[in-house]
Amino acid sequence: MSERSLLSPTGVDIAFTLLGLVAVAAALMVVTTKQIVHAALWLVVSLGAVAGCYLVLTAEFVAWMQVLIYLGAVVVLLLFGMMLTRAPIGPSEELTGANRVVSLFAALAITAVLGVLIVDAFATTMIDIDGQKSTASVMGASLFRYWVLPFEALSVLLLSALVGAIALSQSDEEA
Amino acid sequence: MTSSWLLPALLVVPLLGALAMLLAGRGAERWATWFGVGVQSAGLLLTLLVMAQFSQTQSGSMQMVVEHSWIPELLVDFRIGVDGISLPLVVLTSLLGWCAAVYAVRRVAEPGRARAFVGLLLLLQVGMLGTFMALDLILFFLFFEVVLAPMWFLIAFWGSGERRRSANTFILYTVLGSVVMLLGFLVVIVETGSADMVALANGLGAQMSTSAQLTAALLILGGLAVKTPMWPLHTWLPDAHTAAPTVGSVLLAGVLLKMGTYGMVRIVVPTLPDAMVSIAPYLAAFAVIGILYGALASYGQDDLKRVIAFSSVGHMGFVLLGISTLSVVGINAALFGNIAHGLITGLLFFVVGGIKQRTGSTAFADLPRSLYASAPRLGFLLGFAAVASLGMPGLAGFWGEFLALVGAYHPLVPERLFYRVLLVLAAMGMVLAAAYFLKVLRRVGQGPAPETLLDDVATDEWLSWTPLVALIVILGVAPFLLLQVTEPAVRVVVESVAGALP
Amino acid sequence: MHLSLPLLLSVSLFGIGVYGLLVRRNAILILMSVELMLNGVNVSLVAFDVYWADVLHAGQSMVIFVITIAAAEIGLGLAILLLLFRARRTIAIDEATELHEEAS
Amino acid sequence: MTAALLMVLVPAVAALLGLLLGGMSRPLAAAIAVGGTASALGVALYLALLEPWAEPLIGTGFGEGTLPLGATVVDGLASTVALMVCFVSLLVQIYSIGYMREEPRYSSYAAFISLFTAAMLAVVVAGDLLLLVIGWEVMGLCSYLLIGQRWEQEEARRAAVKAFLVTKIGDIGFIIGIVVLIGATATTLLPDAVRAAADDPTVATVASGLILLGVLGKSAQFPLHAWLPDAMAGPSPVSALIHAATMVAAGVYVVARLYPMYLAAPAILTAMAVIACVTMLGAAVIAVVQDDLKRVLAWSTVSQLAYMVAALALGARDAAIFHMLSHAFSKALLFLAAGAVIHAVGSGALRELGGLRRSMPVTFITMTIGLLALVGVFPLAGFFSKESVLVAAEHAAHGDAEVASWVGWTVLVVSILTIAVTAAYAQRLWLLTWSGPRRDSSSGVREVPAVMFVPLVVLVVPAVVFGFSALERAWLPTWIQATVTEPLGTAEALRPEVATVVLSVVAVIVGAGAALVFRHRETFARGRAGSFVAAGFGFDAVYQGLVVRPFLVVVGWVTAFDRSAIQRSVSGVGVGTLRAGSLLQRPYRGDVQRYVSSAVTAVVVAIVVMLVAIAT
Repeated sequence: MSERSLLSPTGVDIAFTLLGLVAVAAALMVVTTKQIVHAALWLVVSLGAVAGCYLVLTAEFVAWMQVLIYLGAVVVLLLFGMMLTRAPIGPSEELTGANRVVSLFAALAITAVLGVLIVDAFATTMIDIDGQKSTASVMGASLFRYWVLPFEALSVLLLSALVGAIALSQSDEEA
Repeated sequence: MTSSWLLPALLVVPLLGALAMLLAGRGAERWATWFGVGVQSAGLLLTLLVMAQFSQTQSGSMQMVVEHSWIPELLVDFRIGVDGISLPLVVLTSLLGWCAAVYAVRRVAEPGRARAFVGLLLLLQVGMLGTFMALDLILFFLFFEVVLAPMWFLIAFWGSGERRRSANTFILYTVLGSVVMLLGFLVVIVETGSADMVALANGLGAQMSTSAQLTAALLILGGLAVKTPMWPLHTWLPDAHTAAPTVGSVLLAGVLLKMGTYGMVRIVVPTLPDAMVSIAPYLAAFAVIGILYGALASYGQDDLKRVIAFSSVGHMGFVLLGISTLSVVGINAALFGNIAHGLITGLLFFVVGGIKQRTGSTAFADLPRSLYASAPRLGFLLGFAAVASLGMPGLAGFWGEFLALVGAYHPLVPERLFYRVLLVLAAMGMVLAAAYFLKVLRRVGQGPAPETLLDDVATDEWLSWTPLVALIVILGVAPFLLLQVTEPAVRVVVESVAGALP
Repeated sequence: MHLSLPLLLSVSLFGIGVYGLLVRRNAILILMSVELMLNGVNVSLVAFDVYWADVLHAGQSMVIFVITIAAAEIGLGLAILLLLFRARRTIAIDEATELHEEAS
Repeated sequence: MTAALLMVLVPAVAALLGLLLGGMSRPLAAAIAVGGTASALGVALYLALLEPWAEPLIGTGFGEGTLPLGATVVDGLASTVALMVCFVSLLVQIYSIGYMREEPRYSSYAAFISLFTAAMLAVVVAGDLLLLVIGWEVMGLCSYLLIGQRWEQEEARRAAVKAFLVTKIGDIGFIIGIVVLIGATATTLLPDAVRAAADDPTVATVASGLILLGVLGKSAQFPLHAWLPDAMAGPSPVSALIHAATMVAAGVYVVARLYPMYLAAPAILTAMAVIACVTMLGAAVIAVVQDDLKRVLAWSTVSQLAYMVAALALGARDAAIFHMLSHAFSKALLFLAAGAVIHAVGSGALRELGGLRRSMPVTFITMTIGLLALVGVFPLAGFFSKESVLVAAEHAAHGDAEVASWVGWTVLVVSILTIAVTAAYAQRLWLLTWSGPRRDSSSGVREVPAVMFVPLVVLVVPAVVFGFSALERAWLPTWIQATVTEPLGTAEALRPEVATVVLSVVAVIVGAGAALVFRHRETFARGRAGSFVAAGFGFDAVYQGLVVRPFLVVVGWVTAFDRSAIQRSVSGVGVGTLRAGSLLQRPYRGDVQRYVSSAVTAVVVAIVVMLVAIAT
């Protein structure tokens, strides 16, 4: 693995950067848009771009999971939530609170600190992605060989979350 | 060691009992108190086994030590054991716990809920026993704290009068004390790099610089003095006693107060000898003020429980005086006084609880004047306990006080003349104690015969009180039975101090 | 490929998520912001996994778990929001302040 | 287990049994009480037969190495006094069966008397200072219990508490004295401690002075005498026991027991003599104006005890013990007889008595003998014992004692004056009770039953013949002069001397004559002066002002202080905590997002700080 500077990109780098820019831009739209439904749609774009990033990083299985669960399930769920809570259609000024300056400052500060840290630490580190491929079979083998116990625990967690969600959303008359 | 399972079992049995009460269903309400008696009987049996296994000739060293590494990163180990200083207190705790359980069978205070009541008592038992057996500073602190929560619940839910306020005062005050004590422990641990109480007592603590010792000693003593309670940190005690249910008062006075003075003898005196030598005269002065103040304040109270609470301040003053002499006689006196006070005040609170159950109050104004006539046996027991408490020779209460005076005649610290002045003042406290107890007996016991009789002492009350009465008499006529156990251990403690003397 | 690229993406997503979390009033938007933060972390997990060429695929497995837990979280979160909405006809986060005790 | 310890334990166990089982039936309680005391008397006789005056019997204690307890010493002195204690106690127990026939709480009463006896015996045979303290204090407790036997009456309640507290005040000194003795001599064994203390004048003075305080309390000497007259509120047999066999004798006995130490402290002896003179004459004068049969006798006890204390102060221990024994017999006799009168008439007020001679012949004769013995008329025991004290005073006046000769002269003069006053109050008492017209209240009075008058008759015997035991063959001096603490010397007979005999006979005639002459004059306390004297020279008021009221004031202060100042500091802790809490609570107004902002900022700051720390 030869060392190269940041300013000598390869094709993979360019692909990743483009996808990443899409993800970041879409994410920015998510947190700034004045239409709540748009936010959900921008979220789809952002998360989809991230899934593309995963693909570039050879994490095939994770990418498909991302698409399936986030784009397929979570966003739909969020849209349902908006519908059920009578989210306003069209632009609304009330989506954003009053502490914009404080929030911006905190967010920038943490981004800056972490960013500086990463650039300082990994500016010249390269990933060798050749020959790696985390397909479903590879991940499946890994999950069920080494991570089976947390996996099972997670299934219990999901079940209890399911039960809890049902219990919570029952209407008052039955309780 | 063959009997290494005994001490852990002593802790585990009540702990499991408490857990069982936590998990038990509503149906357990009926047999919960009997279950409590069973568990406490098992505990008492185990304690007797410990006594049988205990080698009296080597009571100066720790026996039946059980040791496990626990949190090595924080220098905390699980280490328990007993020696001549802690064994009598362990026995006292088991005995009083048993008595309380027997008493509770038919007399759970309002509002009932026997499961929770028994569970809390058992949890309390774990904390108290653990405190007396712990050989690690942090472990000691943990058990010390475990006691607080059940006691808070007992006072706040089963108490009477201003129970919430009293319970909160109790918890605030004692937690504040414990925090200060923990700081002191941390100073010791950081300075010496060890939390092992035995190693610290055997010279490791004495290696600390004098200023570090002083800091640690003041912090630890401050925390323990709240619990003892030493004047002027005693103010939580009367309120807590007045509000607490009977068994709560019994255990509070009988065992909890001893944790403070035990901590002084076990930790402060041998671990921080240099500091102790400089602090001792002040401690003695506070002790004697406590003796006189407790007696005078007792006389001025208008509630039986408050009278006894203030008498505890006075009695614990004698214990503190004994400790502050740093002499063999004095510390023996303190340990003896601990046990005697536990038995006598335990009995007093039982009897007063009996009176309260029958008349509904402990305030003089609400009590009928003639207990001797309306319930002769109960009156006799009240008189007996009061007489024992005022320090009648021939009963257990006297020896602790008398030996403390003898110790004060020959303290190990240089300020002899000062101690002799204190000796005279403390002896005056004994007369004042007589004054207020006679006032109580005259006010409560002796009066024209009433129209209605009260129920006299019932069988279950006899069962739960008789061991205390018997032990008060036995220790009164044969004090050496207890002193033989404590003496060698006290010698070890005092030797560690003797090296620190100028 | 540079390691710092995915990491910078990760940090950016995380920071944007934090901003959304702090500034949005609508609870559903806050949930979305949380998802952004989680994705930021996920990206760095995958990146490091690939960087180490981990045999156990610990990073990617962890991402799977995070995604699962996020799904569960969304489910529960929305259930709670629904309850809140039923009770107060609004899900504006700065109006749910019952647990704040009046200064005494 | 030595026989001496057995002698103590038998009545103690009888007391325990009496408390446990006595409630079942009255005969059982009586049997236990009488049986216990009789057994103790048996053991005492057995001990006396071992001739302890030749070779003291020493019993070691239990609990070697820590706090040995239970060591006993039986020498001639202890053996003799133990015999007297058991004898009088037994008679009191028997008498009580009749006297307390109507008493609902007889079983506990009899048990307490047994305990009282046991405690006194513990003091008598104590071979270590701790056993001495136990016996000493338990006696105080028993006196409290028995004086308060009729606690339904306010008078009894007050008297009981007073007796306990006044003696307890003296006991502060006693306890500190014992502590000093133990501390200074490093032993708890009585003979060793006394010998060691006698070699060190400082320790001897301090310890004997402190212990003297306790003695003044127990033996009712000025200024701790005030409890004894009030103790009349107890039943008469109890008074007999307290005034003769137990309580008051204990004080004198303890000084005798620790005598070498006292001899090493002349200052204390002088103080004792002065106290004795004040008490002797003062109490006798008070006795003259009392209007209650038992109160007269009570003040007389105070006065007579002063004789013993005086004798001790003058170095005449044998005379003191002699007088203590002879006084015990006569005073027990007098109190039991007074009890018989009260039992028969129903009152002890002298105004309501009179002319009882015919209706109560046995009581009349025995009480007359008792009074004669008290006054000291030849050949009754009181004559010889009182003369022995006078002889000791005369010797001291000639400089044959540890104290200065003026002390001897003072004691001699005051003693003879007191004899005259004693004769006067005895004569007055006799006249008011037995002669003169019958009062209404005493019509239909009959002699008491046999169980009560037999003890009286039995007590007459020693009251009459005991005096001769100290004469030619010197039995008594031989018995009592040999103790473990002193080397065996030759016993001298306690023989009267002509000069003192003449003086005391004259004093008796003057006193009795004066009482006869003024017998028609109203002698009950009249006017301010009279009631002042009758109330013990107003001493109770002094106590009230100097001790009780200041005590109550201080109690008030402390109680108020505890309620306010400290209480406020405690609630201060609570309020302070809440204030600090609300201050910290201020930024937290329920805006979750602001919380998160601060959390994020804090994290950033923490990271920066850490980075800087690592970098530098």
